[in-house]
Amino acid sequence: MEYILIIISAVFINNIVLSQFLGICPFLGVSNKVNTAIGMSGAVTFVLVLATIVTYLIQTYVLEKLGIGFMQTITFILVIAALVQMVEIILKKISPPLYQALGIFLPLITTNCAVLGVAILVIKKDYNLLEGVVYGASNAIGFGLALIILAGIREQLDLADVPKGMKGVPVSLITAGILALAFMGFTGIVK
Amino acid sequence: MKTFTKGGVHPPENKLTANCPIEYLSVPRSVTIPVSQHIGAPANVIVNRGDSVLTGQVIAESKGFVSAYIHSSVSGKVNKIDTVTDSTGYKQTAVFIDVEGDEWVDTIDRSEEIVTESDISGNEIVQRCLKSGIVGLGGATFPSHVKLTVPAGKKCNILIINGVECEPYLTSDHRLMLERGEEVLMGVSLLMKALNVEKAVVGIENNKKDAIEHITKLATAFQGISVCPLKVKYPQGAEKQLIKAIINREVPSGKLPLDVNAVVHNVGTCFAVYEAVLKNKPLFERVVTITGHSVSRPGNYMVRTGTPVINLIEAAGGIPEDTGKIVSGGPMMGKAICSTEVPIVKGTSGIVLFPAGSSQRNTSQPCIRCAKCVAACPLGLEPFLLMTLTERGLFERAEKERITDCMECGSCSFICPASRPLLDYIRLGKSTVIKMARERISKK
Amino acid sequence: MNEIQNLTKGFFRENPLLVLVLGCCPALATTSSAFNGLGMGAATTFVLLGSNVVISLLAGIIPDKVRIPAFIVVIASFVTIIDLVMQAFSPELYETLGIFIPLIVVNCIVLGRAEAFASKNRVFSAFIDGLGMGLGFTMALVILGSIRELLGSGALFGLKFIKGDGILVFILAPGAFIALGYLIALINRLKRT
Amino acid sequence: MAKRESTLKNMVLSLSLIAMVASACLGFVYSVTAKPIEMAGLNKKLEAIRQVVPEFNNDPNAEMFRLPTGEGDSLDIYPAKRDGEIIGYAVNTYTNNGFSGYIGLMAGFKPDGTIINISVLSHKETPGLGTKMSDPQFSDQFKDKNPVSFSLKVKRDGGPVDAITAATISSRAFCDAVERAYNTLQKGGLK
Amino acid sequence: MSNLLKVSPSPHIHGNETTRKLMTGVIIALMPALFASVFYFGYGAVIVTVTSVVSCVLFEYLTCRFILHRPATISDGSALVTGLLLAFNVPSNLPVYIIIIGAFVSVVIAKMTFGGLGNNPFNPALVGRVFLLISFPVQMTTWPLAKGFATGYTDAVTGATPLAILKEGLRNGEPVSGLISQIPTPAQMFMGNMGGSLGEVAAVALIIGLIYMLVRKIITWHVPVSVIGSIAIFTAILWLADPEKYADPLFHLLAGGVLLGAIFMATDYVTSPMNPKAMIIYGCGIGIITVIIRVWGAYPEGVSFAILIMNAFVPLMNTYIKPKRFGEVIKNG
Ligand SMILES: Cc1cc2nc3c(=O)[nH]c(=O)nc-3n(C[C@H](O)[C@H](O)[C@H](O)COP(=O)(O)O)c2cc1C
Ligand SMILES: Cc1cc2nc3c(=O)[nH]c(=O)nc-3n(C[C@H](O)[C@H](O)[C@H](O)COP(=O)(O)O)c2cc1C
Ligand SMILES: Cc1cc2nc3c(=O)[nH]c(=O)nc-3n(C[C@H](O)[C@H](O)[C@H](O)COP(=O)(O)O)c2cc1C
Ligand SMILES: Cc1cc2nc3c(=O)[nH]c(=O)nc-3n(C[C@H](O)[C@H](O)[C@H](O)CO)c2cc1C
Ligand code: SF4
Ligand code: SF4
Ligand code: SF4
Ligand code: SF4
Ligand code: FES
Repeated sequence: MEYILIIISAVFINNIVLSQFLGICPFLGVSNKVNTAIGMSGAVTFVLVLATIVTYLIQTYVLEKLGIGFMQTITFILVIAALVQMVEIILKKISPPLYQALGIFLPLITTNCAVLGVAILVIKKDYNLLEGVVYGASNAIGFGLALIILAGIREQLDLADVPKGMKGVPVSLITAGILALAFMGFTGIVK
Repeated sequence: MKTFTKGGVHPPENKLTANCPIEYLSVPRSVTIPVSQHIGAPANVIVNRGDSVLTGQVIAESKGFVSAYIHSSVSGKVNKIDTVTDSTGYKQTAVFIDVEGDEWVDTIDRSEEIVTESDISGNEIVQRCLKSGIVGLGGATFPSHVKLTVPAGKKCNILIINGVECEPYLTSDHRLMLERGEEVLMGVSLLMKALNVEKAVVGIENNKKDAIEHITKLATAFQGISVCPLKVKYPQGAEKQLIKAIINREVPSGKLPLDVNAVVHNVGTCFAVYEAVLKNKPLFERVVTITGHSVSRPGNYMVRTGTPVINLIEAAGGIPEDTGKIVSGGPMMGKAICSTEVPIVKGTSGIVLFPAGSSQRNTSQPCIRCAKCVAACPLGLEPFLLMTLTERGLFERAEKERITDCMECGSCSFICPASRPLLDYIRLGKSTVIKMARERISKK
Repeated sequence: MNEIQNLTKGFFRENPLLVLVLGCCPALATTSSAFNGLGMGAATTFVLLGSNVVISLLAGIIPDKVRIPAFIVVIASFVTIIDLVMQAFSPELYETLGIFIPLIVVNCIVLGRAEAFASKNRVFSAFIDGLGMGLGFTMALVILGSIRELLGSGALFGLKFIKGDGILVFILAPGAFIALGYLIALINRLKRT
Repeated sequence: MAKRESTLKNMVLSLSLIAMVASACLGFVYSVTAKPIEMAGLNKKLEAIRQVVPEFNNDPNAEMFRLPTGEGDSLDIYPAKRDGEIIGYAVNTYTNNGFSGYIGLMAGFKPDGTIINISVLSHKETPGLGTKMSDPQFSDQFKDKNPVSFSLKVKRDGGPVDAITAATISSRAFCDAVERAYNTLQKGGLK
Repeated sequence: MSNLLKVSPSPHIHGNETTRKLMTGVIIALMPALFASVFYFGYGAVIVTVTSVVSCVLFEYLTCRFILHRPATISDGSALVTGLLLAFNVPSNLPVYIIIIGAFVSVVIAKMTFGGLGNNPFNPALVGRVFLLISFPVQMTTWPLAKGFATGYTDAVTGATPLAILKEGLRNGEPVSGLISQIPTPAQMFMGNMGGSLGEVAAVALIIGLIYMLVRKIITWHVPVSVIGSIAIFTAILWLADPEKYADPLFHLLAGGVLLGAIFMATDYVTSPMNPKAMIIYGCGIGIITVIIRVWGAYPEGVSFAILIMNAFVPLMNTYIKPKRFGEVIKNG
């Protein structure tokens, strides 16, 4: 039950993009086409789950053991960067089709604050490893949900008559705003 | 009552001439006979300037399998062989003949008597259709002998006769069924024989109750022919919709009726087949409806092909003052013609005159996504999307959305509350997509 | 390049947030008031300045292949410094800015300037560039924060102008998106004329 | 500017050098800020205590003790003394019944149980609604009231407290937290 | 003569429907509910409706004229419909300045920003309403008592909506049976004698509107039926499982904005799917989300949110759920 609450909360109520403001750049940048949005969501899910596991282990077994919690930022970002590199290399080797699908998104993910943000939040929220993984995965799903919805809307807007100055980023932001407004309806389902 | 399930619209019927018996239009002083009155290769002219011709004489020969013979509809002298702008607006070759008397080729049986017996073979029937220049009179003018030649491996087990006449205003098929019912049914039995089928069904919309009654009565005398009354809905006359309505089979996208073991022929075609096979008369005249709200004497006329439209209009009382648009064919699928001199051809089922007031289209407004066009499209397409994709030049997507399925019935444009020119754009997109597909194939 | 232009480009022509649309996450998350925006802007400017200077100095000795990891280490160090300093001396602001302080490390503005400018220019230019970009970003955050604070609670830098509440949405998530959307649209329009 | 050649040796060398210098710097900054950071946390608590009890001259933080609530947990009590004499208790109390769950308060009581003042430590209530519990307009209602005669209930539930408009739930939770503090003090037998 | 002939492609006739006629149809369909609300809430209803309609139309005009520099599009009547529906979704004692803000959000932010009629992904009136609900929670949830013209515009006497009574009661641990006495009877709710937004109260008037729109073929049955049906089924399951914790389906259908939403708001052409299959999925989505919010969420009412959330999925549905094509060949059976 606890896990279900974590999932619902992360996907709908405290959606990582629409309410926590993490991962806005890929949200705006990779939402032109539904297909790319789906690819990106897959890549983010993959990296996010891996990153939460690794950073969790590093935090508990290295940083805390050595009492150097202040090195969190610097170690996490390096670990994530290395991880993404590694995933890229491994994927290329063992599953070329998956690499074809996710490959182009991987470099984008290093500088995606969603990954680092979630890694830090898992520590802040005092989750255990399993909870952390569930939290990471559901945030990735929440990210994917928001991204794919926006991509759908933007594909439709491409065929619409959006005023010149509003095209692109502005209209995407306003769509996101209204989406955030709509998602506020889920307030209170999980305390 | 049966009808097709998907889409369709119900425009006001306006069958003003439903009670006007067919009259013979007097032979004009000169005729212009285009060599391409059918789908397929244009016929090959075999007469020369100055030649004398008889009514019913071959003046152009079929060139290839999908093509048709053309016969002179009058007797007289060939004045010239030149280009003419036909009702579709394209220029094509035509034979211009100055009329002298009305002398028919003597093999034609001109008696009034109805021939009800024949022992002619199926093959012979197809040959006669070919030689007599029979093409589909339902609008598409597809050479009938082609449709009667069932390719190896395919089978036809039902013949469907199209007496639907779903276009508003037009009544030529209606009158033909009422006045020449027996001949039509004879034609049907000939086609059954040619196709070697046991069963034929005549589909007639319920706004022609008299025709339903009449044909039903007559059909009792014929083996295997029945009548199927249909709910009034446009475009029920389109063959895929008619097949769906009558025998509930769906012709797959890009396939022919034969793929569901059916063949469709129009009642006018049946009449022409009758005359060709049993009276030896080639196809050089047909019933044409002339109508419009301000036309003083609308009616149905038997018209020789090549007759200028103006002659028909004159017979109906001349061009009304307020005329703004003249349409060859019905208001849903017909072509607006730019000159009253264009000749009436095998495919001309009617001439409709619209007053200036109603000839103007409403200005196009933004699409409100009401989905009425989607609901109206009998083929389950999304006209609003096809139009937008064409507008933005996204032809690959248009192809994926099956723009080439569109049969140009016009239901979408008719229904759109924002008066968007949906079909205009779809036509454009369709032709571009077809061109692209051709290039793809030729590249391979 | 002219150093004055170098300084001012970040304000309008190449404003990192409003024109290049970088650093959206902190811009949306930390601008519920003008003051918070200012705090975030200052922290980012500090990191930008520090990393630009150090990276410009180190550029000559870092091998090309490990360039990015090296930059990240430098940036992350500055981020950690500002993180600790704020925690020590401005705990309240630190609390409201939350995880967006450590997240400066992934802010594309910082890495972007390091890669595109600092590593290729002299220290002084890099310093000016960092200052300009940082102040431009700060300005954008303050503008966005002011709009949201003014509309959302009828106040500016905590100074109340109206009795009661404003239009609450503006201090919540949806208002952040909407306000930034129109701000960027406005800049687009100004750019065109 | 000339790029240095990327041999393995100088790559490893330069990276470790940078990392070492960075760690050293961070270690230094950490050692400098560690004290102020701790103080900052403490100051916040002291500030809250100062707000809810009269001026004192002891160190309430050092003299902090815990009392059980009777619900399986305990509250932190900070005694405020002037010249060795108890002039009040600041109780770090909480409730989980807020609109969004947890609300933490610091409630100050006179030794006879009369409420002196209350300040809000942490909460996640809705801006504009629940947040109004920090406004003096609401919390001043409790000043100088003794729960013996002043039942800690909102008007809707038959008590004397004027709830915040459209935020009865937060108001109710606020009362609940104060009541928990009061009861705990009473049970602890403090005078 | 012949050169005066108009040559245009087929079809040469056009059905009689126009955008303006459709919008007028919706306005006519809304009239019974408007009369009912004036009957129950008096002058307040009139003031709110007039303010909302006038400001919606005005904002659309001003945006077209001065910002977008396009011809004004107010004559199509869609701004009027938005104005009416915005008014229908707020309490009848809402201060004028709040209504004007709502109209601005509806028309300028939710509609014109995306290019005006036909382009907006979200229902404008609902964006306005939810924006107000979150920005002005106090004013937006203070309902006047339904006392006809005895209800003053700024009447201080307020009554809760049946849904709010239920939510508050359940939150305090009371069983449904204990709350029944505070809730109007189904017959009262059907006729509209309860607290609520000005247009949502009279079920009977809304149903008359529905019938009119169905007969005039302005809308099809798919959306209203699937919204109402899915709410009825979902709440019936909950109710059968525990009638003391969950209210009965009839209550859920009559209380609050289900009918207004299902009939007038979920059916908005622009923001709903464009083929029957997708419409039904969309309708069921709205129904299910509505019940989830009502039963488990913080808000007593969830219809507006549910419609907006499903609006967000409409483009995806339009892309991935296609109408059944004629003669579709099913690959390999
Ligand atoms: C390219 C083409 C090939 C056709 N081939 C055949 C055929 O082999 N057999 C047949 O019975 N009909 C054939 N048809 C005729 C169609 O089935 C149909 O009767 C004709 O196109 C007129 O239909 P319509 O008026 O509904 O458009 C063909 C039509 C076209 C356009
Ligand atoms: C939209 C549309 C409407 C049609 N309506 C009729 C009609 O009312 N009557 C008819 O005989 N043919 C109609 N046709 C033509 C038929 O599809 C078909 O070509 C014809 O019945 C075949 O017979 P034929 O080859 O003897 O002409 C229509 C075609 C289309 C595309
Ligand atoms: C989005 C939202 C946020 C809310 N936030 C709070 C809150 O923080 N505190 C609170 O007591 N009530 C809050 N409420 C209101 C409660 O749901 C409930 O309606 C209210 O407390 C009932 O009490 P009233 O009688 O004071 O209106 C909120 C409601 C909504 C819709
Ligand atoms: C059946 C129907 C329902 C409508 N419902 C709404 C509505 O709920 N909200 C609204 O703002 N406009 C509504 N409109 C008006 C118009 O379609 C709407 O403003 C568009 O979304 C504007 O692009 C409706 C129109 C029709 C025809
Ligand atoms: S014209 Fe084409 S798209 Fe339009 S309704 Fe007919 S078949 Fe469908
Ligand atoms: S492609 Fe065009 S011209 Fe050819 S059959 Fe189809 S509709 Fe007729
Ligand atoms: S009928 Fe017209 S307005 Fe309606 S969806 Fe189709 S194109 Fe758009
Ligand atoms: S770092 Fe990248 S993801 Fe973060 S704000 Fe900058 S552009 Fe966006
Ligand atoms: S700042 Fe870009 S993803 Fe967060």
